[in-house]
Amino acid sequence: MTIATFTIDYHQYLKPDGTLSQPLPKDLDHNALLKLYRLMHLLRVFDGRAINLQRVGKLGTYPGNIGQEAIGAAIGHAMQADDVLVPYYRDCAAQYQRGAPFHKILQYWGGDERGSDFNNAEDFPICVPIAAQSVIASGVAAAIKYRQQKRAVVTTIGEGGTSEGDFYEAMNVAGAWNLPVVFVVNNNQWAISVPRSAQTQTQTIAQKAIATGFSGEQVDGNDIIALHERIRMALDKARNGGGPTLIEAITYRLCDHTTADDANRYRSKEELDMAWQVEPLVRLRAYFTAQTVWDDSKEEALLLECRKEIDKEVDIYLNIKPAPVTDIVDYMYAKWPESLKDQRETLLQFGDSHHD
Amino acid sequence: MTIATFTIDYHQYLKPDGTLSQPLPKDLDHNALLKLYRLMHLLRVFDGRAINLQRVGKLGTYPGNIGQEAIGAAIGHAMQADDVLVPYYRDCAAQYQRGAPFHKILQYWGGDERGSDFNNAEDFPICVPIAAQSVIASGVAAAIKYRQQKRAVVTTIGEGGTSEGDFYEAMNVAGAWNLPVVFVVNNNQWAISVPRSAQTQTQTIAQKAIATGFSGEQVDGNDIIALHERIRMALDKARNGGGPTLIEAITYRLCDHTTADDANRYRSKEELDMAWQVEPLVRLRAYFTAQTVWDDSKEEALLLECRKEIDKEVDIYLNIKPAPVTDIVDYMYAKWPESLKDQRETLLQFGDSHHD
Amino acid sequence: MTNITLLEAVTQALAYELAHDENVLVFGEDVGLNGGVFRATDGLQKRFGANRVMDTPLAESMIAGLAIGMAAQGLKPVAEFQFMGFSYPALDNILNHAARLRNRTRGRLQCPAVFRMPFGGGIHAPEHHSESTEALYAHIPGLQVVIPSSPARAYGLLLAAIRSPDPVIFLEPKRIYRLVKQDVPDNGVALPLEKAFVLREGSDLTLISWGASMHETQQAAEVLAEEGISAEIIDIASIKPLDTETILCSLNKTGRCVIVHEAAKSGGVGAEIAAQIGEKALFSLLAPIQRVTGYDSTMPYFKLEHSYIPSVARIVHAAKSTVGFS
Amino acid sequence: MTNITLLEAVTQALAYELAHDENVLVFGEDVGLNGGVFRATDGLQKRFGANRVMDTPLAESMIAGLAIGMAAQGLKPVAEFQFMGFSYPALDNILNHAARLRNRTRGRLQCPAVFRMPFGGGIHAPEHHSESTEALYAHIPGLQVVIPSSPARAYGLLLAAIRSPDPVIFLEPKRIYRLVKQDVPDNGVALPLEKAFVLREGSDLTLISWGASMHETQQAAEVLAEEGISAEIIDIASIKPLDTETILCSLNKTGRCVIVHEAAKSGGVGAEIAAQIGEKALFSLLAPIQRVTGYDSTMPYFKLEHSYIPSVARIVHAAKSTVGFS
Ligand SMILES: Cc1ncc(C[n+]2csc(CCOP(=O)(O)OP(=O)(O)O)c2C)c(N)n1
Ligand SMILES: Cc1ncc(C[n+]2csc(CCOP(=O)(O)OP(=O)(O)O)c2C)c(N)n1
Ligand SMILES: [Mg+2]
Ligand SMILES: [Mg+2]
Repeated sequence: MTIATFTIDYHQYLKPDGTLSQPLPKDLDHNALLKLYRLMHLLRVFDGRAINLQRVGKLGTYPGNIGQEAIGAAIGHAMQADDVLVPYYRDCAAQYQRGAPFHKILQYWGGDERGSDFNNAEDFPICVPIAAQSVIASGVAAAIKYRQQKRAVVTTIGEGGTSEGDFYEAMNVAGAWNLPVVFVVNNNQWAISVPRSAQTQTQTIAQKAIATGFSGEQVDGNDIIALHERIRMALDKARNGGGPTLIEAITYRLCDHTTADDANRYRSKEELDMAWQVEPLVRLRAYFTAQTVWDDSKEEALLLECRKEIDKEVDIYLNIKPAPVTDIVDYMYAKWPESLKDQRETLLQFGDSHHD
Repeated sequence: MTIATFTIDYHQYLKPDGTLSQPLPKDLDHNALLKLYRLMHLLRVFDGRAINLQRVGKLGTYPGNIGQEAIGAAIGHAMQADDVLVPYYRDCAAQYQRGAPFHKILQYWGGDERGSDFNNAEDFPICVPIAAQSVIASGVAAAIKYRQQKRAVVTTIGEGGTSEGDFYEAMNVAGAWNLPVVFVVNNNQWAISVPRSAQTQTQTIAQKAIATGFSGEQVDGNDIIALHERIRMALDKARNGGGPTLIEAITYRLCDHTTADDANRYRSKEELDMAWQVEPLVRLRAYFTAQTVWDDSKEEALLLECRKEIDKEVDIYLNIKPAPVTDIVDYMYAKWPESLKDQRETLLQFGDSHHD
Repeated sequence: MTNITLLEAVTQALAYELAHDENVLVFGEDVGLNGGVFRATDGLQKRFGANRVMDTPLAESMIAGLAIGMAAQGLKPVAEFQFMGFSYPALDNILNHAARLRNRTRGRLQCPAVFRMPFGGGIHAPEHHSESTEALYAHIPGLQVVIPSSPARAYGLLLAAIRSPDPVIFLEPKRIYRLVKQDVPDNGVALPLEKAFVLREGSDLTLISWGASMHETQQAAEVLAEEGISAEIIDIASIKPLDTETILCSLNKTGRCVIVHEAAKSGGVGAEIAAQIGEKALFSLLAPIQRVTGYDSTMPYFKLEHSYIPSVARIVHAAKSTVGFS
Repeated sequence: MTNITLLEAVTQALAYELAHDENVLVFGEDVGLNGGVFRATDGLQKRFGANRVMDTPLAESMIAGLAIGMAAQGLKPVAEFQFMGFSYPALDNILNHAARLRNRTRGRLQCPAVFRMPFGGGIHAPEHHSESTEALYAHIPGLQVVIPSSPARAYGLLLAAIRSPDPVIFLEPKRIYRLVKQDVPDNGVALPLEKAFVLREGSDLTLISWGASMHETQQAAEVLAEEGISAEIIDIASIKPLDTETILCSLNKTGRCVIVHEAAKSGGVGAEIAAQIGEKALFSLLAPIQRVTGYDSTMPYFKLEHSYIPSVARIVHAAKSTVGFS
């Protein structure tokens, strides 16, 4: 006897060839779309620079966003200022829109904690240990619910990360407590070298929400329009007491996992080439071109502008003064413990001599 | 656009009034059913004794099985000797059938590790930390699969335990690797004082399998016939390369959580009374009575026999010689480290004086 | 008059803070209607409502994550783990996030959370209900680890823990939850978190302990006193950070020391205390420091647990051989 | 000739055991085709098949659980955690199950599993990629914790770990993964797990360390030698259980000791070593034991990590003041 039935839907507005599969949603006009287009370009230029900076020894390991620009761009645009972002490590576009300038993002990946001290009082910094951000996001949402505020939380994760228990625990409490949180999965098909198919037997990642009692859906993760619309709706729902949503954004990581990775070891050129056909920027440009709001000269001007902006940010980054060694201890507690003050002295005595 | 659909089924053979809702499955004849009936009685008698032993200070905290006897009974009966049981702490009937005599079970709850050294080379002992047994069970199943053996694993958990990340991680790898393991959830409606409804927002526990890509189903957990049939089928499937199954057995804990608990603090008498109407023993007895294979005198004789058997087990338990204090260290490693031999000497010198 | 047990002092402190600060939330498994398995939160849900004292789903990593997220929002979450042995699934979130949030963001975000858990053996509990692994938490920079051993200290230290701007692991010695009663006025006065307490002054040797073992340590001091040996007793109370000054002060006076703890010996907090004394007061030492501890074995099931937990006899024996050493 | 790095020695040992014992399985995140993020399992999947060298889903608690379940079935799982900082979700399964299976069942079930993980800082890695929390594992009864500091010891100790009937935490000092090459014959000969290694004999003081810090410790000994100070060097290698005898033997000779480790000072393994020396060789000590360690703060991001990791200068300074102490 069948006692329960569940379905998973898929959402798309903009097809890979740049034509619409359904009419534009009302809240995204061409101006907004152009803004998002610019943002995605900016991020792609930034990524290129970051990867180069790493190659010349001026940045640490860096995880690129190439191919996944639409997700962060949509999140950042759809969120309201007083919402809270609890990101994973591939969310530059969202972080940028919410107050983390690119030089801070570089500073973070440049091995300097001050990079996470950016101009947003409540957003979380990048979370490196996978899936912990999910449960923390539910905690932020619980605080918002306790205070009866009309705000929501967005937290992101990779499709590999959805195999972690924390992801499930976070969704379970979000469902049980009807928390205002949106879980966005960046399904970029790979967790370093492990393909999506080896990660889980499920047909979709979206259906993982069925295990926690709320709705999950798939969205074309290279379609900024669909992403924005579905995230905006999920946020509205969350802010209005409708509880959590899981959004699986289907995309592809066009770069290596990080600058320390060599994706050629584990994935084929064919697969990569195919993915380049459906990536988010080309698609939106095709749409603009068809709408005759865009042309090559506009594109060139935009790229120039982006490069200029990123140059400026890189410049700021490269000129940041080193932190004093005592920063190593001075932020551990509101007040460094009395009994450990000799450690601070040793640090002062020896710390600086080992700068490299 | 809907891209995936999932359903959850419910299985029952024996209705609460003892009538059949569908014909008996072929592999359970009356003899087998009588055996299972006896087993459930035996367990209920055992539970009563164990709870009394605790009250008079001759046993530690004990978690009763009252109301849930059918689940363990069905598991034990459906498993083959070379399958592996990785149980939680409310599985006496299964453990008993697989070589753990009741005096060993008492010894375990009597605070003596030797209780887990029972006559089964591969079954796991009771797992107290909730949900760890699930991932371990997947490990056992992975070993079986690696060796290409035709065996399967059964692991159990409470419905509260399904909120733990380990439960999800275990199911996820079982699905991804198509492991021969059956996850049985004892949904007894309560996790100590927390009701099922507060544990998760899902309509069923069975649907949690949808998140891990294999089938889950609900079974009437007070119906030994349905339980046995569905577990047997799941085991067959697992042994034959069909992969994992999640079975949610819907039952009710008729006793306190443990002897340290007072369920009156958090649940109503009405709810408890209702649950007594649908419990597994009364139901099977009604069926037997209707089939005229059973009567009061047979019932009395059975009870007497059960009491005798349990008396004997209790007797063995109460006469077990204390373990030497050196047992505290002697099983920690295959060989106690040389550098810690002075600790063993201290233990010998001081250990015995503190027996209480 | 509030003549209360250590357990009741915990409840009293929670109630005080719930009443005086609406940012305080209490949650965990069974802490609501049931009042916790030890009744530490008894009556709190009824008094303060189910939005301030709430049962969670059964998932410890999630409990820690909730606390961290709430704390970052400026709330003061007080999360309970039912037993220390069940706190391990939360270690990742506590070590990697609670302990680091301030440092990671250079103070932009903070984690004023308290993680309460009953710990230690001796109550005839099942497996995993008797751990003393305080050393795991004490090794982690960014955490504070606090252990009361009397009703008054439970009250004052828990208030301080809740008010602390940084995360506190608050370990409750369940063996002495109901051992003694003490008059603990409900005045909201906190105790300092970084201080050890000298419970008894003495001149021949220093006995150092914390938690439930304070009980046997104090009994041992009585036995020693009868034999003319004057023991100074220190309750460490804050095992992270350690109040080294109070310890050294005593050692410089007595020159002899026995450290008592229930945890396994190797890598226990006793090692750190002994190492610090050796570092800073080596030549005050008139005898080797002895550690009377649990063995380097898993805490046994309850039939043998009292052979594991440091006994008065073991402490007295160690104290005498320390005093007799020359 | 097999002139190989520490990293290659790990691969060589894995390959040897995979080839000689079909019960050995290697698994973890990205250990298959990719050969692990450090290439420790490079080529193994190709050589031994995807049923013996397998990528797992991304879940550390599950990785530990798989290992425990397999080990109980008599397999010899070698599980990799990508970085030590990501092993924490597995702590529950390792502490509560791997470490206890034998004791819990009185030997009926065993857990011959190895948990490998790269640890330590100094490679300019992102946050959480540079932890040295070996003390967490070393405190837990039932575990063995082994740390090689040379290619030969990596090979011999890893073979021993895989063959051990009990669980081993095998920590690989990633900073020296590729630092030196050594001739390591692939002869399948294991080293003992419970032994410390005296790397250099000396008479003035004993330098004790393990893992990557052995490198700076050995450099410091060179500097000291130039100044006429003769340092004995011990590589602890097995931090659980500790080879106390080798340590005491050296201390009775030198009377002076500096312990070096990268982990935070409080509650680090150095404390246990210092405490044991204080217990058993107090009056051989001519100077306080000094610990040159990481600070009681989170390992900083890489811009400052070299100010955190014990440097040659710090070790030399401590050694000189120890030797000069009177
Ligand atoms: C708990 C934890 N385990 C392992 C890692 C190492 N690691 C970093 S990224 C990564 C793969 C993540 O894949 P996915 O979640 O799909 O996100 P993506 O990087 O593809 O965006 C792994 C295993 C980690 N950071 N945290
Ligand atoms: C990891 C962990 N957390 C908490 C506990 C304490 N505890 C023991 S039983 C229990 C409730 C379990 O409920 P459920 O899973 O529904 O099983 P039931 O006891 O109802 O059969 C709790 C919270 C534990 N044993 N392990
Ligand atoms: Mg991915
Ligand atoms: Mg239950």
